[in-house]
Amino acid sequence: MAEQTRRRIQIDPITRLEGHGKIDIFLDDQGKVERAYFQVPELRGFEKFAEGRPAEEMPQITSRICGVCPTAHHMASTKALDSLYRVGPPAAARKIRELVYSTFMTEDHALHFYILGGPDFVVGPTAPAAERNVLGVIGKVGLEVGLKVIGMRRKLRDLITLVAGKVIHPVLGLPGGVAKPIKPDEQKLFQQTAAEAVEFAQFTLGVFENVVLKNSDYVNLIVSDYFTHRTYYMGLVDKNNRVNFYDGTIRVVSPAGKETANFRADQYLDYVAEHVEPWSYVKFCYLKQVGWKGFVEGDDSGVYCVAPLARLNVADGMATPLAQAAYEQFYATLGGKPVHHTLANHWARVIELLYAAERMRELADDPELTDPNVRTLPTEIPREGIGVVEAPRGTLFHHYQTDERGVIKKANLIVATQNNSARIAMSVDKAAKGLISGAEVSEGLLNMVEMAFRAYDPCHGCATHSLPGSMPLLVRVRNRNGETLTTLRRDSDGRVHRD
Amino acid sequence: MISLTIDGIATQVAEGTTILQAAKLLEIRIPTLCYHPLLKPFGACRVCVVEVQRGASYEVISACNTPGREGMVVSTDTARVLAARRLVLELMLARWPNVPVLRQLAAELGLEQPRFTSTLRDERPDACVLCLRCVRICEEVVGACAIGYEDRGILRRVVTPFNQESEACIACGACAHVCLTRHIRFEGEDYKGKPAEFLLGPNTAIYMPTAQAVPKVPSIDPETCIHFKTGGCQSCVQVCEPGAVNHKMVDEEIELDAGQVLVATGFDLFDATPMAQYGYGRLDNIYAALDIERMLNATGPTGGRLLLKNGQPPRAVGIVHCVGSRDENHHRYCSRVCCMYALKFAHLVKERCPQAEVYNFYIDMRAFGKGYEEFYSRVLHEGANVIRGKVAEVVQAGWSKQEEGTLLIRCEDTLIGRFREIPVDMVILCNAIEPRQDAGRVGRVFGLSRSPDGFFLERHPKLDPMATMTDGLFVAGCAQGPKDIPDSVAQASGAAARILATISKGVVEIDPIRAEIDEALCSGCRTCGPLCPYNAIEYLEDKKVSRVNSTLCKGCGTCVAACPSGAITGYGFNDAQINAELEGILTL
Amino acid sequence: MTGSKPKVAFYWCASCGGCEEAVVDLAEKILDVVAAVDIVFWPVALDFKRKDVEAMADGSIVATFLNGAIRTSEQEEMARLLRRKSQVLIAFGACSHLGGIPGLGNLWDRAAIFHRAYLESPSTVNPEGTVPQPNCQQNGHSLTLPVFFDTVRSLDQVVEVDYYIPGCAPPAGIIAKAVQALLSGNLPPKGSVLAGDKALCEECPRKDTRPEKLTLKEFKRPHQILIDPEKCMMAQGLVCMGPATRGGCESRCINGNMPCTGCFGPTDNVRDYGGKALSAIASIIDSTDPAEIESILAKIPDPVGTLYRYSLPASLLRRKKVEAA
Amino acid sequence: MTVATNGDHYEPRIVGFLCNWCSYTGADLAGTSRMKSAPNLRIVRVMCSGRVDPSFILRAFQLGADGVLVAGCHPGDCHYQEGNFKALRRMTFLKRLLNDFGIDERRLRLEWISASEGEKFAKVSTEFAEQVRALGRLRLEVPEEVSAVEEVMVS
Repeated sequence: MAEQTRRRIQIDPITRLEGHGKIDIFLDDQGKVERAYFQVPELRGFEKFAEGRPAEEMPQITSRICGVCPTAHHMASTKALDSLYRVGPPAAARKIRELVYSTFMTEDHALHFYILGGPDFVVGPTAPAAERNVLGVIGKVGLEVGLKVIGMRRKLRDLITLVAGKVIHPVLGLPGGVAKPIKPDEQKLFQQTAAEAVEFAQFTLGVFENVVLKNSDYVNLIVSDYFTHRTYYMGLVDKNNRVNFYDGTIRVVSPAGKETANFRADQYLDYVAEHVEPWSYVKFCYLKQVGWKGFVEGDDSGVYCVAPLARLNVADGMATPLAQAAYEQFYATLGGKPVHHTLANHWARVIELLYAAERMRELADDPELTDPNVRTLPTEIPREGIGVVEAPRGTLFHHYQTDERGVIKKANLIVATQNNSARIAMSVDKAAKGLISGAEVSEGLLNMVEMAFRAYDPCHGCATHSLPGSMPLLVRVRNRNGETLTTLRRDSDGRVHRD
Repeated sequence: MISLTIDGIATQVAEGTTILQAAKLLEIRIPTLCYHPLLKPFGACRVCVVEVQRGASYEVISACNTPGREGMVVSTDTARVLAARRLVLELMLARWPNVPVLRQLAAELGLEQPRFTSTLRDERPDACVLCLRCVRICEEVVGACAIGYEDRGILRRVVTPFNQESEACIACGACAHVCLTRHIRFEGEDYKGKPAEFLLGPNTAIYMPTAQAVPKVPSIDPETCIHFKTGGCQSCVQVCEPGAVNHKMVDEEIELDAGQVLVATGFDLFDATPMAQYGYGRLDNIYAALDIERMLNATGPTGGRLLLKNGQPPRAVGIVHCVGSRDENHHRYCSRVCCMYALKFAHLVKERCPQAEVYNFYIDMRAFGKGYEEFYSRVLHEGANVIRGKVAEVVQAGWSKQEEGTLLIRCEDTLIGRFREIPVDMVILCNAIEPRQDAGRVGRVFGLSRSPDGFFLERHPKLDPMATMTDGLFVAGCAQGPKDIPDSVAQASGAAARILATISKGVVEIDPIRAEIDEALCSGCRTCGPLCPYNAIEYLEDKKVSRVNSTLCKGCGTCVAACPSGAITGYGFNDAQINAELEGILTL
Repeated sequence: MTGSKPKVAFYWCASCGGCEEAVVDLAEKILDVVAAVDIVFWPVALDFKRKDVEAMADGSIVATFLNGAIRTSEQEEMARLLRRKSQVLIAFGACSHLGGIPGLGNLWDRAAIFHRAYLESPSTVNPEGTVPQPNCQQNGHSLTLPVFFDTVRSLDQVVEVDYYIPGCAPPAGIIAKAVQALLSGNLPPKGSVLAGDKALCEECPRKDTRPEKLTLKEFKRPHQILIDPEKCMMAQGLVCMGPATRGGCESRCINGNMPCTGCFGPTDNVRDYGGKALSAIASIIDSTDPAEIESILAKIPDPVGTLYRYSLPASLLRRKKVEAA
Repeated sequence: MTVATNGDHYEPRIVGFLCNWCSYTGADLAGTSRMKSAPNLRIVRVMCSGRVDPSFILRAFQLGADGVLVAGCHPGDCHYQEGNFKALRRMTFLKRLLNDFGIDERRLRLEWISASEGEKFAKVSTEFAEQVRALGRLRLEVPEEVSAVEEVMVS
């Protein structure tokens, strides 16, 4: 039957996704891509097993959604508890939270730039895979820089450990405050490290400029159509519409860049909706008011985008001077707001890194930081609470309903990358359609396809696990019956074989 | 010492000894009236006069209040002395002609009729002769000073203050006790010698608790004793030669450290009152076993005679066995001793009132034990009637005059298979032995469990009948279950022997069932500490771990179950053993 | 990376990635590790490398560090394959050691979890009631997903495990020691947990502030009191799992001024973590009146979530009773 | 003993943890007094109900027990003064845990049976057996899902 001649390519797995990502590419008789499916093959069901747990345990339980950005979940959850018990943290506690959060953002963004996403550019998209990893980066920028990166990361994470007990799954947050105050000598450490962090962020921005922006190929790649989608953008902004990670209102801009919504966390259900597909465990978020029109871009499709690029697109600027400067350069270079190029996320991320470091420094210098009063004991009967933060990978919602004892009856979580899942699927589809034709599959193609989603620093349930480059990849070209026509395999050492 | 001569006998007496006392020592009698050994010499009656030689001259003086002097020569029966005494009595008789003591003394002195008569002549035999012993004892000994005298000379009279009923009087009866003429009498006097149960409390301050009291020593009843009322008296102290009387003694709680305890708290007698059909406490002449024991006791209220309420001996006596024993509604067990004491009653009734008919109503005759069966047949030979059948009820007969006061025992005679009504005039109920009503509390104090009948539970009914579940704790006698005296003695001696065995051995063997903490695993969390009822778990500050003191540990295993890191092993019942047991019983 | 160096693999199943981060947190040391061994797989691509793995001789991997619980058919298959190919299989982190927090899913089954996630959640718009399928046809294309099990299992419930590295996530110290032991080859007996065997109290900085005879009339929850930063958590009425939990975590939560929740699991002598913890907690209740005991215990709102926060699948009962369909 | 697999009729398997001093002696008494009681009870003797580690009970259920009876001395009568109170506290907590596991708390029963209460022992064990019978067989098997694996083993 005619079916027989139709073919199917399976890229399985792809990295940096919870469980692992999986791409199924179906070709028609001409070998043109009919449709590429981006699948997430795992679910852990936190929404369900949160039920019955005491609310005050949620910051610790939900942080287990992600060991890379536990602090994001921890904070979103803690803020949900504030609203649950209708209690606000004392000034010092609020500052400690944001300080820890900024420290975390700095560390996490740095991680991605140097260890996860960055290598594609620092070392180069077409460089042999074996070099396209942190070691490659070190090779490129020098060992002492590598050590600097690792050292910086360690210092930042040690600071979080100092205040939050654990850096992986902190125990800091409680409704109406934090578990313990910051001591003066601890503040000193923060001040020193914050200063280093700012210097480090500037250095990183420098690296990006030298390595990426000075290289027209890269810039062309960034702006190439393969990696461009005209979608909505969502992100958290302060009252001056400046980027903020910890608190504020959620702003949405259209593909044309004009504000279409600006809402409080507790209104999220009016704006955000999730769509289910039978072929993936991840749900696909879209703007409720625009509606789900499938995996398509444009003003009429509810598909939207979060994370660094989106945050910059929705904001009117950065709240700190150095970041603000970088912000302006960003749009000047990429031709005004909004920027729709997925790969621009890398640049945006470095700008956010700088902002996070600056914000960290501001808070570290705050005299109020060491105030011992860091708890407001809750007195209200708990009912419902919603919390939001900007996780490194996007807007993160925690929503709890409890009984009068404060035991969870219902929980709803919209995890950062989930917001992006539709657009990631589209990116993969687009890249595949644009790059693949016929059975001939080149090694470059594979990385291109990877880059299409890696730029999002995707993290469904935020599981980003690997030193990149050493990622083996297999593409099989098979017919419908699963009989393999061609197999292209790239080993962890990056060499490509054809069986 | 001083030396003097009385009636020609030379003697030596202590300084300050009166002539009267000195004479007593020589057993020379000098008559007295107002003198009383417990009282200070008063010299009022002058009956005790004697003659004392003074160089050439002689002097007549009273002996009761004249101390002897060195070289004194006393005569007690010279003509002059006797003349003096006669005169004294003559004058007294003139006033109180009919008082026995005076008349008797007069007779001794060969005096028939006084030559004089008195204007204050008082013919009463119990007239007051003004010896004032009453007033003096009330003041000197009792210390109550409730009575005194008024006026003087021949008009002197013994009175209470202002002739009012005296507040100060403690009704001790001392005045009556010393009164020469029974002019003063004590109302309680009539009760003297009546058995205890007819009085409220003992009738004398010093008494024997019971006739067969062991040890047989009297005790002082502070309620009655004068000393405890007035602080005076203590006459008993003066008269008790071994000086055994001690008013200072007080009740005290004594704490003893005992390594072993023998619980022999005995039993309660079943109260038959609720068994209305037997009429105990409702009808006359129906007695419980112990009432009869008391009545038949030689020291009892009737001096051991068996009497009806009306003071007559019974003509027919019914003895009811198994009252409250072997009874679904009360105690299902057999009290074991009743049959035999019921037969003993039958025997005693026959002995005390040979003419009386005796009926024993029994379910089964349980004459177990050495010589018991023989005793049973002996009682049968003595003519006791035994009827096999449980008594249905005891009712008042009395529908005709002559039957008044008699009782009817209704029962079924299961041997002849007939219903019978037997008239008796006395019924004896053989009440069951039952656990003391506070046995539960005692049990809790000692950690003793109890068997279904409520008596203390022995470790093993056959192999270990006197030990209990708790080491060092033993039971004996009816506390452990109904038994007669020989059995109780046997069990108690056995228990005592067991106790002594441990003591003499000097070491105690403890069960190997114990808990032990592995210091290599103990995190020192101290969860176990507060759980140990024996404080056997100590926390070692230096090592920062806990340790079980194996001599204190009793092996209950509570700490083992609680140890959150499984660092405690319960020997004999460790986790592995119990889990293996579980697997065993559940893989069937 | 030349093959001469010992081949080491990292794989992850139902986990959060924290264990990976923990490895990266070896920081400078990571470079030594990378230098010392040949990392043949880092947690990603084992599935599709199956052919290569199968091609390898059994046991040709010196050691595999596997984190995450077993939640899907694919994870189970991976675990089996890796077991076959590795000389030493190490359950890395609370999830593979005991089931971990995802193990709380055992209080429900697939249907309930799917229902909540794909049908019931307030933000979900799903009129057709679509739920993900192991096999589905999408406009003529047949797509597959791994089967989502009703029950989460710890690694040793699927394959034989040689060693365990406890913790959520394991602290760098313990990982470094384990790697050391592995490279040096002097390993403890098979089946050991590569950490001390004393409960947390042993190393707790607040150890000396626990009263020798502590009994409680009331339990507190962390948000209800101002937690004294010096005093024993239990003494403050908080339910601290420290006494029941294996030490070696450097008292991280205690230093964060929050009670231990038990991520290191039980000590060697304890078979059922929650059962023992329950026994210890209940034992120190200061009451003999049933009603009062009830009300005191009512202050602990979530027994199973408190006693088996990380160890439900590894517990004796393993999961909530499956209602007969 | 045979255990019918169909839910409606079966012989419940019941584990009884009896304290040595009261309940076990009570059970002994029931026996020596030739009292009738349900044969379903399988007895584990412990020195004191305070020795009963909740883990034993979980283990019993895991091994297929349909009910567990824990019996100790009456309050105040404990041979070890208050071990039975420790049992009371633990069982109270354990019942809540069992509920969380979907196990009807009536499958765990705590009773005070003194050495003298042979009758009570017989009564309780019979009653309890009936109750557990009524509750039906407790099935705790974790569903075997490996079969599912093969089906998705598409490369």
